[in-house]
Amino acid sequence: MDSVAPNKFVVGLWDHEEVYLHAIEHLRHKGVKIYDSLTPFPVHGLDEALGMKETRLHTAGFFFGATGTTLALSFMTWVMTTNYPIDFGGKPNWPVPSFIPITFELTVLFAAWGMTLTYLVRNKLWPGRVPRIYDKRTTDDRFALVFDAESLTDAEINSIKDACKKEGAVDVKDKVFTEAEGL
Amino acid sequence: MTNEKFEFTDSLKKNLYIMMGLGLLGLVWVFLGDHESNHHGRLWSNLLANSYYFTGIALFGMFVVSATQLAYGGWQTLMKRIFISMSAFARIGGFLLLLILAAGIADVHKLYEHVSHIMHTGHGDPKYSTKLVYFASWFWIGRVFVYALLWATFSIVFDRFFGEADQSSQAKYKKSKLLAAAFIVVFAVSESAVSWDMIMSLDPHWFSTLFGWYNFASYGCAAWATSILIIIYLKSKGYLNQVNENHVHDLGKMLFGFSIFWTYLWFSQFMLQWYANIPEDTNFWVKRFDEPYFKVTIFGALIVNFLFPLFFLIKRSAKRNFKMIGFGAALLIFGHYVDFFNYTFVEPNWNHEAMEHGHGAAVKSENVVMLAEAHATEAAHGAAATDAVKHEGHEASAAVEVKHGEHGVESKHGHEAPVKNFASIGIGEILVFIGFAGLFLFMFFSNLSKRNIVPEDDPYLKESEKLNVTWA
Amino acid sequence: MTIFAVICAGMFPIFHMGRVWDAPFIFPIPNTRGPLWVNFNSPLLWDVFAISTYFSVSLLFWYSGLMPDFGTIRDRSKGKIRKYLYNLASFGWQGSAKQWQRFEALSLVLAGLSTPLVLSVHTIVSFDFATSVIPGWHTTIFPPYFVAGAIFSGFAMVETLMIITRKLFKLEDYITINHIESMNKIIVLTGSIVGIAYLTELFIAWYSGALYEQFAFYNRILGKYLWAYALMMSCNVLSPQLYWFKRFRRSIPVTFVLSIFVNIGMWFERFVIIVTSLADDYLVSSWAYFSPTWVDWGIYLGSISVFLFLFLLFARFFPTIAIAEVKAIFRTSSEVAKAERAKAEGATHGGFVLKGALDKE
Amino acid sequence: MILSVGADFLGTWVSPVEFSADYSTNRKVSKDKAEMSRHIQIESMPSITGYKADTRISVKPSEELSSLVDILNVVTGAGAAKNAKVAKAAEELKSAGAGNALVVCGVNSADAQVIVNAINNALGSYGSTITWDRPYNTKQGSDKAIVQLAEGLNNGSVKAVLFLDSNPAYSSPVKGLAEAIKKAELSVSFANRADETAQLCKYVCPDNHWLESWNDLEPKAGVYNTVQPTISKLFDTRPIQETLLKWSGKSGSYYDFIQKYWENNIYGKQTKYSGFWAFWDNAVHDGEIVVDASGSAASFDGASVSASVSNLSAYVATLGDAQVRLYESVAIGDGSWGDNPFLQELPDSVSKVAWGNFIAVNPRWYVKNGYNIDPDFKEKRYAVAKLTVGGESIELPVVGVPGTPEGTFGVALGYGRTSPNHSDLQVGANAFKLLAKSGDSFNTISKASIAKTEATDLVAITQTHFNITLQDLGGVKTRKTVKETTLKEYAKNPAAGNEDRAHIMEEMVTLYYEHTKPGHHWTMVIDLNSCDGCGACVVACNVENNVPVVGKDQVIRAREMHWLRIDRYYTGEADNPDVVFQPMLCQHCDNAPCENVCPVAATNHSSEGMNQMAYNRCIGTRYCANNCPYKVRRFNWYDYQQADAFDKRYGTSNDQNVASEYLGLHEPLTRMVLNPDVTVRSRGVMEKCSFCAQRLQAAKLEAKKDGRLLADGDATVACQTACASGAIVFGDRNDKTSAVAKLFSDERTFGVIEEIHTMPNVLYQTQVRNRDEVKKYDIIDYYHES
Repeated sequence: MDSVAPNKFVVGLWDHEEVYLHAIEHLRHKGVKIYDSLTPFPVHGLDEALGMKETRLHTAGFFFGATGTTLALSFMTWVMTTNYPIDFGGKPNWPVPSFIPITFELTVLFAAWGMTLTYLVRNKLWPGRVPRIYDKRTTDDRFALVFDAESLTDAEINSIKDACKKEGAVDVKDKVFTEAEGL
Repeated sequence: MTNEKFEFTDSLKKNLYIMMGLGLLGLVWVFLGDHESNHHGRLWSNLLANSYYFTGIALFGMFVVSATQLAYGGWQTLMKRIFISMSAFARIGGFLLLLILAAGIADVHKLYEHVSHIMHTGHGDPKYSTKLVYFASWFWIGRVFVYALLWATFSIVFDRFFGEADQSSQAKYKKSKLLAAAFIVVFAVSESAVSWDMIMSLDPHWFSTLFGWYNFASYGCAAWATSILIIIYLKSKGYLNQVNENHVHDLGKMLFGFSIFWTYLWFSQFMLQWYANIPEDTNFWVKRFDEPYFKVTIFGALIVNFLFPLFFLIKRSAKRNFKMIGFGAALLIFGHYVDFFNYTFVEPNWNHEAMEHGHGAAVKSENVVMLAEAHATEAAHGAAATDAVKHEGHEASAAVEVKHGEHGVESKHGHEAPVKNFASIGIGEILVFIGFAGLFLFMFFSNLSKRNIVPEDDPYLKESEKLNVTWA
Repeated sequence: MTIFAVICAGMFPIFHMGRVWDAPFIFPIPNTRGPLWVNFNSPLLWDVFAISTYFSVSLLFWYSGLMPDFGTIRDRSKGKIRKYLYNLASFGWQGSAKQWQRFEALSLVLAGLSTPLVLSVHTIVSFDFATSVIPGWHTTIFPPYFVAGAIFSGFAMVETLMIITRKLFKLEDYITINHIESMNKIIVLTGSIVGIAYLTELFIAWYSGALYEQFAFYNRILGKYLWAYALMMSCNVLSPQLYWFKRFRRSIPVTFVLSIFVNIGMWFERFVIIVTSLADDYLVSSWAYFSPTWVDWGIYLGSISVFLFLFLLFARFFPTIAIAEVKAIFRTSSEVAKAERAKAEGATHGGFVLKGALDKE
Repeated sequence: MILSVGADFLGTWVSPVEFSADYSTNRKVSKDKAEMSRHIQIESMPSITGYKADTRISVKPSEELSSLVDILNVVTGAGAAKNAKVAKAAEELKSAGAGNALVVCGVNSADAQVIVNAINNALGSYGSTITWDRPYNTKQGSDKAIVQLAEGLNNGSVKAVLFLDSNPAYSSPVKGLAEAIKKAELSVSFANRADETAQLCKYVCPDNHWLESWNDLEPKAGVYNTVQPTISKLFDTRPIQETLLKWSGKSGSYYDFIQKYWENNIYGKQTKYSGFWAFWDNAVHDGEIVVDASGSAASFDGASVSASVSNLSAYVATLGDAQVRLYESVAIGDGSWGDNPFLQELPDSVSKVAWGNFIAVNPRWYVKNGYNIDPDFKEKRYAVAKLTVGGESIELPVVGVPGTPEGTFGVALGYGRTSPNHSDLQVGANAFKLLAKSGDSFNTISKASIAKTEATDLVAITQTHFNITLQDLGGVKTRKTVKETTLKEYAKNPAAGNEDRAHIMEEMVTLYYEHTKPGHHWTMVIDLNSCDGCGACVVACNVENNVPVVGKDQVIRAREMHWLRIDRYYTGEADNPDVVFQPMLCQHCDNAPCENVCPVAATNHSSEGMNQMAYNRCIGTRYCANNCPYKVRRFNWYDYQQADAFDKRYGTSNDQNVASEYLGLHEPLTRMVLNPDVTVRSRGVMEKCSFCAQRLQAAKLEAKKDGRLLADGDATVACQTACASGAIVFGDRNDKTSAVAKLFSDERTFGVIEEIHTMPNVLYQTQVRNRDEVKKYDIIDYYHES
């Protein structure tokens, strides 16, 4: 999304995901620029249809996890051997088997929290965020495509609308947001 | 193209004969290379390790079929008969074990020497009272015979049942579930029991409740890896065209999962015994950690069987590339073989009998001296006083001191001290392994060549063909 | 359910602390007494990490999955306050393609992390016992067997709650008898695994010849706690065997009753492990018999109440079914979808596949 | 060769502490000296002396008396013995040789003692095992006199009565004595607390506590002690002696009086010091002056023996089948300290019952007669029976005590006090009233009848009976918690009874490296052969370490706080078992299972081999207690000692609750008993034996001040100092010359459950019995036999 968000949109609504996916492919083939696509559930094949890049969230997760592993092992080693070595029941001061459970837990903890926070930041989700609702039914049973109408001429808008209808959209409408109305 | 039949070519046969020949050569090798006083322990422990390992793989083949059948699995249908043919070895594996056991009881070799030692002299020691019952010869042999019989029967029944045409009928399908459930029950009991009877009994002092599961995980890994290698081979020969990287990917996932499961069990077993540090548990580990060779192979096997899958098999690309997954599968088969061979209880024990005698003599003759010498805390104290620094860095322990004491006593009493009390993996071992692999494959291929590789009328075939592994 | 159960589970160690006001000592935080950290050898400390990780990761998994559903509710709810609150809860969810893509990635990895996490938590709980030297506790089979037991009792508990919820909220079309049957199969499987583990323990204790170990199990099955052992065995191992019969697997009353049996049995498993082992351990001089006080009963009943309270709150205000996920599945796996697809593909294998193996054999 | 007939000389008879020390010198064996005295005990009610004996002959109370006649007959050759076992013992006495044997008897009957004298005379004990130079001045009470007092008060011939250190209203069996005291024109009690007698007196003139006043003593002829005050008076009291001085119109303090007395009477008897002041200062400093024995030789007058024999036989004939044997328990004794909670909480050595008395019966009889209401000891609930002796009866719970013959009912004296100001201290029933008069004395043996009631009662018993052999699983297996052998075996093999240790040590492997103990390595070795289970160490530990008393209710819940307990194990024959006492305290394991599991590192191992507790750090998860194989860790369920900010801040009601319910150390006077060197523990923390860390530290500082190395014996622990028989040896194992280092490598030494690699620093030595027969292990499980 651009840094300055447009306020004027055309919204096309579909009621069946297969038709929807075909529509996207055809529209993109025609060179129509899709501003956003909203679905009530994750639609398989949508990423490819929209030509989105693979998310790098996994990689981030791996690095978060690795951080947790390293931190856990090095901290416990430091405490038990350097900072405050104590004899517990005759156990070695570097009891590696004892470290494994906590190391594992911290790996998971770091990976999970790191990924989730990254996910929220990247998706711009936070409590109190006011989202732009293009159509209420996009979280229910409608698949929407949003086109940026601000920079388009009326003719272009109409052609998009026509194309949508041709591709099986059940509804096509204009949507205008005021400046203050959400992201 | 579903109606394809495997053709067991002469050249393949020839190759397998060569492998088996190499195995025989290996047996001769270990036989000759063996120290006389060890009662050919090396030969027999090679036989035991390989028989057990390959029987486990064979049984696991049936387990896979049963489990997927029960769980309405569809993805494996194309490969179903691969697993069934893998189980062909189970028809002889159990009897090989029976042979080894019978030979042991008949005193041909000394693998189970300390058990028979207990049977002869252990009546006084209450610790052995239950073993007198459990290892009574007829009971012991009888048990293994029952397992062998059950496995062979199931292998034949599975082969017939799933090999027949017309898999699609409702009645047949229902019956297959019953068969699968029956096998799972038999398998669950017999695989645990055989791990106690054949492997855990090598060291009659030691016990671990986890042991059966651990064995299961170990040859489970090996079985998945074997199936991957076989499928890659068959595809290279032009069979199994519908099997694609999606199927191999799924097998790779199972291999990965079982590797992690195996590690989990390895860790659980080791950690708990390490933590409690009760001698009845730890004598097992101390015995092995005393030998640097086993230290290397134990942790080496851990690296191969855990770290390698963790970093290598976790990747989607690795699981979908035949060359890479093939390499991984081969490595894991080897890793678990090493695990079984060295670490899992077979080899380290094979001349333990000599050490046992050393023990007995020491206790009987010089009670007082032993008490003074073997007092762990005392001994460790002495060591600590002489070289405290050494102790910090090493796993040196009271145990080491005690051990040295024993060896001293042993040689003093004129027992023939073994040149080395373990066998490392040498050429002989590798040759025997190859031989067993040849036998396994020979049985596999001759079974596979009997009918279509793909069960063409299985109701789930379509699902298997359409398999598309999206994630991970 | 996990979250509320973990809340209860986390509360118990705290209840049982002698000095609950010093509970922060269990975290490795620098303190006024100099560099005195915690004992990383202690399984109880592992538990601290395991339970808190388990709790927070479950929370993340649960909540990240709820966000789109809150968005759905927001868009369907009337009234400004409700709208505002559900929007707050949904973190401003829109459902754009990129959001969904990341959502999928996140939930996959969280699921991937949660699976070993569940294993690890139950493993570490089993370590609490198995690392010790107490006969009856120190046994290596505990980790996998606790995990199997957790799946076993977890499924039973879900069934108990689900059958009630399903009835009350009229979710019969969503949670079908086939789901219940599948769960019952898992129960018979894990119940049998647990049963095999019990027998393995018994056998190895006998086999080992180790005096204390042998006695612990001898005492367990024949001693003064025979009643608890018998209860555990019959509820956990014998009663699920009914599920070998299809008639019982598909019967809701049977399922409900058996799920309660299993819950009781698993509770008694812990009772048997803890109480029989501690009551009669090494020194005969300190053998005793456990008799709970009203405090023990109170804490026990209280924890059940807390759990039910939280669960009912959840059921009242939050969606009990993952809406977005179910929608996705309906499109591909529902009866209608399957029939459509089969028609489109002209499947050759007749009604057999059409009906769906999962649904009807 | 010692033969005791019903005399509990290690527990309660005459001077038990002294006797324990003397007795144990001849009972310690070592490789160099594989010999010990032989001790036979003939008794009805089991006592620690009987349990310690090499051979214990269990007889009914009447047979205690008749066995004296048997012994006399055998020893003098005058006739045959009725009881074969007794006859055998008497033969042994005879063959011990002149001057090598001693017979003692604890029966309060002149006739019995005459016969004992006759036996000793016949054995040639006079002048060898019995000397007359230092007769005891203690225990000179007279049954006759108290009866006369009662008569005198009743008929008005006695008009005034003063009570000092006596409490006859409680402890005298004379009927109507209390009423009689009230009749006196003048009655004064000098008791420093309102005991039963003081409550009846017209005047109470409280004496000082003995720590507040000067005094002198002569416990044995020629042994003089001084007592000096250690604290100033807490209350408005006056020493009795000064009171009497004042009343008799004399001036001056009692100190001056004593000094004058010593100058005139004792100074002259000694030759060590010249000059009275040197003598006096040293006497006060040392506390004791022993002057040359001046005892007169005595000879035995055999004239009354035949009369005594016939008297005794006649009395025995009246006793019937059911007999009561009254005895003193080691903890409470005659009950004069019955208001001391430390003693009440100390479990009786024999029965392990604390807080109250009970009727001790034969376990088989117990099962047969329907008292076995809880065979698994699920609850510590016992059936109550009514025991009647000569018209007086008491109701008490019935407890099976192995070694009690059938038809014998033992009841401890010293309970049932009514005067202590705390209801928890008013436990048990007063058995003094069951003492039956025979001749001029009150006898502890009499005819009785017993009847079961419907009532039940909870008994604070700390150790019940379980069978520890596993016969059903293929061969008898027994936990070697304690180890025993006979002297004969020991002479042949110093490791006798401890043979399995060689095997244990051989298998003692570890996966850990050793943590070095470069300085001291504190170790304790306890000789089971010397330990007679008296419990002095337990009380010493309680007092030294501020161990709280928790009260009967909490003891029933097994929440007693004793850092040191004495475990009692039965082996051998079911009806007349062998007993081994084993003091069980924190074993300070070098590989301690408890230390591993503490999440907050509150318990860990010191470089001196001690398992230490940081109470401040402890959060009370109790995980360590679960993991302790010895179950020696104790948890503070309440704030027993007002150590806890939590209760002070939030829990005033709980405070009061604890104070009233659990005899807590909350009120200022009681808190004076606390040792300032030892921290008091907050509620909610674990505590356990610390090896008296404060005493070790003090010893180290003392040595440091002197600029020397710590010598063996400088550092002592409280239990060790209290042990009269020297069973506990403590010291530094790293000091190879120390006593403990030598014992550590002795063949008799073993650790309890050391096969699980705990590496305990508290070790034990096998019990050795001087007798021929080796008893087989037998199952003592009356409670499940049909």
